[in-house]
Amino acid sequence: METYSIIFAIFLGGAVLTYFAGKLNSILQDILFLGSVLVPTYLFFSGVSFGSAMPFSLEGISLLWGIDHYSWLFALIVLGLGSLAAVYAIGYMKGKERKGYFYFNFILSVMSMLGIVVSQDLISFFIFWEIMTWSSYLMVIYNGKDIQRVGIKYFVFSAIGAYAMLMGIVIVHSITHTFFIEDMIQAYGHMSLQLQIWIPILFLIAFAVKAAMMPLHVWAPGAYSNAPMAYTSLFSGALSKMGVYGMVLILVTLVSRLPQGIWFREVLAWLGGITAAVGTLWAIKQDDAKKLLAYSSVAQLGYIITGVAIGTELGMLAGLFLAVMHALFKGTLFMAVGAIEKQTGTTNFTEITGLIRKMPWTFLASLMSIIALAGIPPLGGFVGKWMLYESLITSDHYLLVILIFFASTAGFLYCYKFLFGFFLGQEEKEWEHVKEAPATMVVPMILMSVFMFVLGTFPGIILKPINNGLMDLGFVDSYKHLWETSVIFNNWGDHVILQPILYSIIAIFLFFLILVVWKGYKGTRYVTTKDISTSGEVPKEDENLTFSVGFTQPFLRAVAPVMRRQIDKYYTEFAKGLEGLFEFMRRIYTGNAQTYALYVVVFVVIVLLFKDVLF
Amino acid sequence: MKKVIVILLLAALGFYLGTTFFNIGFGDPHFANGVKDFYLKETVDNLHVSNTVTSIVVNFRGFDTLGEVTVLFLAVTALGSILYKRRHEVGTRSVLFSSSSVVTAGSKLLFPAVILLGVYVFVHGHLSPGGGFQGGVIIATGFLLMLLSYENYSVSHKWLSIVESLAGIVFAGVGLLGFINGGTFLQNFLPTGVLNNLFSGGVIPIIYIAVGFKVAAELTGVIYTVLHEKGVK
Amino acid sequence: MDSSLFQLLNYGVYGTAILVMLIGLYGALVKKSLLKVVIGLSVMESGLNLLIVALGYLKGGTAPIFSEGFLNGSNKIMVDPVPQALVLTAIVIGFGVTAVALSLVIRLYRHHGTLNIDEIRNLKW
Amino acid sequence: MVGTPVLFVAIPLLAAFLIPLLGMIWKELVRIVPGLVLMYLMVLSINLLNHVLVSGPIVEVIAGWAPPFGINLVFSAFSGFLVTLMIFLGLVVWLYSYRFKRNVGFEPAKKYFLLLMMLITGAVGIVLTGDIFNMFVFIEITGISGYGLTAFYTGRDSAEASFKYLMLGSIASTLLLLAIMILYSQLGTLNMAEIASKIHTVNPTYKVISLILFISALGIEAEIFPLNGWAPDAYAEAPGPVGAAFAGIVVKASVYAIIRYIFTIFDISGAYSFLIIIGMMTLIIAETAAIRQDKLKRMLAYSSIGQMGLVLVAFGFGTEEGVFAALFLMLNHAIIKSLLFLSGSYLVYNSKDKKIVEVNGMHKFLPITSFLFALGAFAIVGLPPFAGFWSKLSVLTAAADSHMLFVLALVLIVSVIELVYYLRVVNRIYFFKKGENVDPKKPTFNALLAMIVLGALILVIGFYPDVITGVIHKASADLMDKTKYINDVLSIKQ
Repeated sequence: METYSIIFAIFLGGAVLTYFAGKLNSILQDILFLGSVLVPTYLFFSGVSFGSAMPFSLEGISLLWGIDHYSWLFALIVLGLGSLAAVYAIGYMKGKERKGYFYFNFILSVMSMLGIVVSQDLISFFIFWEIMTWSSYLMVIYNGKDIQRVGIKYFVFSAIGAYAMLMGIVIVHSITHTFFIEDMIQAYGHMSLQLQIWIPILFLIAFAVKAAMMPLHVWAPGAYSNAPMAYTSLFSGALSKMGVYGMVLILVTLVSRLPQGIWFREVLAWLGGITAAVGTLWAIKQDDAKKLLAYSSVAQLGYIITGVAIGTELGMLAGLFLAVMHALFKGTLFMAVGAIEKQTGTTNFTEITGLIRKMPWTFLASLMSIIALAGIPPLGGFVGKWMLYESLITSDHYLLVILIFFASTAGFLYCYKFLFGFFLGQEEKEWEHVKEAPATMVVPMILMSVFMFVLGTFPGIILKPINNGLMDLGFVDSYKHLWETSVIFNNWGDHVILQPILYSIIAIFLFFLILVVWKGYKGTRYVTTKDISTSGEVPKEDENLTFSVGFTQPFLRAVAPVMRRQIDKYYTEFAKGLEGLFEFMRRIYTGNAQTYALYVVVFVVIVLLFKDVLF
Repeated sequence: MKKVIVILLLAALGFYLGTTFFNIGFGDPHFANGVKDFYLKETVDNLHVSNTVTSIVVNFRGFDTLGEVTVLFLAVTALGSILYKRRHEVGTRSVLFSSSSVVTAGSKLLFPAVILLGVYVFVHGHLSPGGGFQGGVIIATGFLLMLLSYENYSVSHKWLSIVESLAGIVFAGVGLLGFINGGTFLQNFLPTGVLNNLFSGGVIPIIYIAVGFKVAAELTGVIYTVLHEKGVK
Repeated sequence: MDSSLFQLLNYGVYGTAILVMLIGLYGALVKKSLLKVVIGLSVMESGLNLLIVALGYLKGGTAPIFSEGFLNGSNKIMVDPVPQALVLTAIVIGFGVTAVALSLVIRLYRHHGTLNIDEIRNLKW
Repeated sequence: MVGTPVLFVAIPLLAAFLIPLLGMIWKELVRIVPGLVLMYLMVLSINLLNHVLVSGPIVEVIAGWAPPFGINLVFSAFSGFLVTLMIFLGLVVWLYSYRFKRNVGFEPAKKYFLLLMMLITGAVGIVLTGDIFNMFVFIEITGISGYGLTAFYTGRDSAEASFKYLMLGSIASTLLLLAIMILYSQLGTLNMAEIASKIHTVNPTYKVISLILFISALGIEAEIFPLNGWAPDAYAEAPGPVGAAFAGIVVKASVYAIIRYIFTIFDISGAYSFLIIIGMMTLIIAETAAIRQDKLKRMLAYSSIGQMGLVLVAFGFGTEEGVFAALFLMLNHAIIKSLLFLSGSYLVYNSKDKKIVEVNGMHKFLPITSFLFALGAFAIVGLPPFAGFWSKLSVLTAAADSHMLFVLALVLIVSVIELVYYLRVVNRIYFFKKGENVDPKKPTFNALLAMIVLGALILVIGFYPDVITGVIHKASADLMDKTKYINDVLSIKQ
């Protein structure tokens, strides 16, 4: 297949060219950048066909690239979100420094993610995985803020994951002597029980890290909020999905054939649930939109993991559907934050208020995404959440349902905080001159909002590819429509739609939307934050009365005992302890020549003493 | 404490080395088909060199000797490099003293004799005990004698360097000539003469004479360099 | 020669050589003065050279030189010439190393103003 | 026949003796001649390697005495590969330091280039020779050049580093001679092939003691823990290019020697697992020491030691796969670590303490050097698609195939440590503010060229490792085939 070579050549060449084009002309650079993301995207969707693969070999290792329906689904997420984020990035990056660096790593990230999904062998999978890791790492440190801590934490966790995977890969190779994923799946049944347990664990560690699952999630908040927003939308939206991609692959093809697999599923599902809960709680606590969304991403990925880990037909469907939805709404939300950051220079709720009239389109996109995120009908998020609940209940995970439900409800708090903090509330003088973001930034957001809306009504658009993908993986023995077990879907002709009752909700929603927006637009007056009085006292200038900061306090006080135990702290302590140990160990090199000579003598004598054991 | 540990360790080391070598035995033939019998035979039959050690050093294992000469050369170079700065700044001797006239006159008398002895030793290296290295060292002691007795005796560094280089070139060049004439490096390409004659052994005396010059120049250079090193105070 | 006497010689020669080596090594490991360390290293090498030459000895052998006397004489045993050749090389190399070592000692003295090896440890850890 | 292996030693020696004379004619010649010699040898080694890969090893006798009587040189796929690598690196180092040494004056420059050339020659000799005592001589040549080069800068603590190197080096040569003599006393020969063919007749006690002494002696040069006390100091205090030469050339030769003894000469199977033990020890201790360093070159030195530990581990698997991995790792390590030393020494060029904090913000002043350093850092920790990845992969594959899962896990854990300290430095270069009193020095054109060559190689091998793996496969097969080595050497008749 020539297409693959061309696609990856364009990505690579484009990345390098884009980097250097910045030295010549900024606009040329933008065009090259867009071209090197969009052209391969077009080529991929028009030129690559299912089932045909490109075999080649490198360093004596046979490699294979190709796609099936399952990987196509993720390619869709990657390239779709990638293209929109690329368009957005043009506007976002305007006038920023290190543009070439950003573009270069952006293109490489998209390329590596596409590479991951087209890899049919473990080596190219790993190579692309690592390229993804370091290109995203370079983005995390883009701002130069706190990089020795946040950046290295991200890379270390990724590396732990990647090396666990690498260990799994070489162990598999020592048994199969090939690196093809197909062969691994074939040989898995014949391995010893010990390996059958360890290999999925090794792989799942890698994927859990990328999917930011408890307790391997500690890198995520810092990394997501540190990267430039144009990239974070891709980072949280698509890159974390690579973890989900691998997880589903391992769960379906390997774990499902293991009698003990149920334990994997239970543990993963619970970890996912806990991740969702903890992520939500921490998100509520944040005053910075970037951090809030970062924790929210962790939480959302928790739902996804729970869904795919439950592993019933609906659960898998729910997980993957939520994955697509998450890509859409979290991508949009990060873009919105990016737009606000670009226009105002800050992302702190305590500083910004009342942007609704300054940035209406951004508000609209945010509103849609928040609705989707919270799982409120009629947007797509509801469909996913519903399926998740249904699958949990039908598989008798009642405790887990409670946990998820708690997380999901608590999630409303930060959803509200986000909307209110930025867009509603009094308009401050400080933000009077804020304008709507440029069109290149707004259009991708609006487009994605539309998709979310459409998916809420016609989930079949995406459920079908998911279904086909799962069939390709061999999830169930014979072809069937997995969504048929759910109570909320109707088959309408060839399309999967929601129950008509939802249409009435849509109608009501639209009515109120128009009413509120129209009315609200007409009858407002300027009120500053300080334009209130409490019990006859006029608040002083320096008192922060922004509502969005304080309203979650009671709730946070209630859950404070849970949040006191930060996993991050333990990791930090551990790392400090290790470094202390290393510091102690390097004192071996005392700097005295005689000591070194003494070591030699000691070595010789010890080896001579134990020569019968050693040789 | 450290001393006790060191002594214990060395005792252990000594024990192992001792048992090994005591078991190997002293003065017994340790092995049956060693290369030495071949050397002893060939040095008489083919090379016509009576000093087998010389024939081994210069011919059979001549490559080692080339390396050895290089080590000396490098030692001098490294020495010069390590002590470079001071010598550049101060050209005078660090230890200044005046010797009595008996010493100076005696040294002057002895000097040619020492040189002659050195030359004799390396010229006859293939016939009798001795050789280039030993002869070279003797010559260098002659210079040491002069340097010690005369406070302003100086040796031209340039000439030392030239002699050293030329001698080295002769060695390597003879080796390459052997390569050109005989097909292998350092191969003998001259007639070997008659055993126990001064002119025998083919290229061996030539190489040993070159080595003698080289060692003499290098050792003199070392002495000279270190003597002109000025202390810190 | 009597075999028990020879046995004694065995211990004596090898023992001496090894002892010299170990004494040298002890000096290099324990003495604080750089010069003594260098001397220790040299002593160690000398011991080693003794050992090597001793290894080449054969009972009743003469020097491996085919002088007129040897060719006409009755004793046809020669000691092993190879260790002698090797020792020659080892000595020369040892000389080179010692020369460099001494020059380094000069440098160190110039730099630190002391020869105490414990005080010359700017580079550590 | 396109040339013969003896030229690898003879030509540089001749040139070394000529250089002082040439320097009297035209001063520039002392810089040019070593380069010309290395270029010639590069061409020669590539030619010979091509020849050897097709038609089997070249065994050259010296002074016309067939093995085991004379000394012989063996240019096989294995040794040829290493020789080519060393000479290539030597050439790069020469190119790098060509103008770099201009400011130090004529005499030191003459000595620097002379010693550098002999350092390379000594290492090449170690690899080529087929005689254990001759190997000792070459080790000493390398050693003395190394002592001289380490102490090259007069101002710093370089004499201290050099003294440590020399002290351990002397002990090493004593141990080595002892080992050689024990073998000689049993077999009466010094030729490797003949020893290898007769080694089974030797009393096992002598064999083991001799092997232990060999490993200890060569281990000092090959930086095995705990014999490597000299290494960090010497690397850090020697001029940058010399550090590169140590990491890329000298250590490789010493490792070669250890491997030659264990794989070809001795027949002790326990030696392989011993290699793994000491290799792992070296790897772990060195990498953990590296993470706590505050001087750049010292950090690189510890990292280099650690990598050599990994090489020994890979050899210790004793399989052809392991040897392949080890050789590949040696190649990559030679290229990448040299690049790191070369670029790193410009990053801290004018700073007094050579501290890591002094690289802060250097990318604005030295963009290409910084980029190459970052590239090297990414490559050495084994991130794809750079060269280091493939060798790390082959090491891990070899480990898994030898069922050494414990080793596998440890190597990966250590890799994470390695990752951390390299990333810290790269972050500093790119994202920190430059210190007040740091004065960046622009690299000269030839230095830049040398670094770019190495950087390009990293990318080429990373994207298309097949360019080199064919040769390495042949080299590793060559090392594994002991009988062939013995036959090749001993079949030579006068």
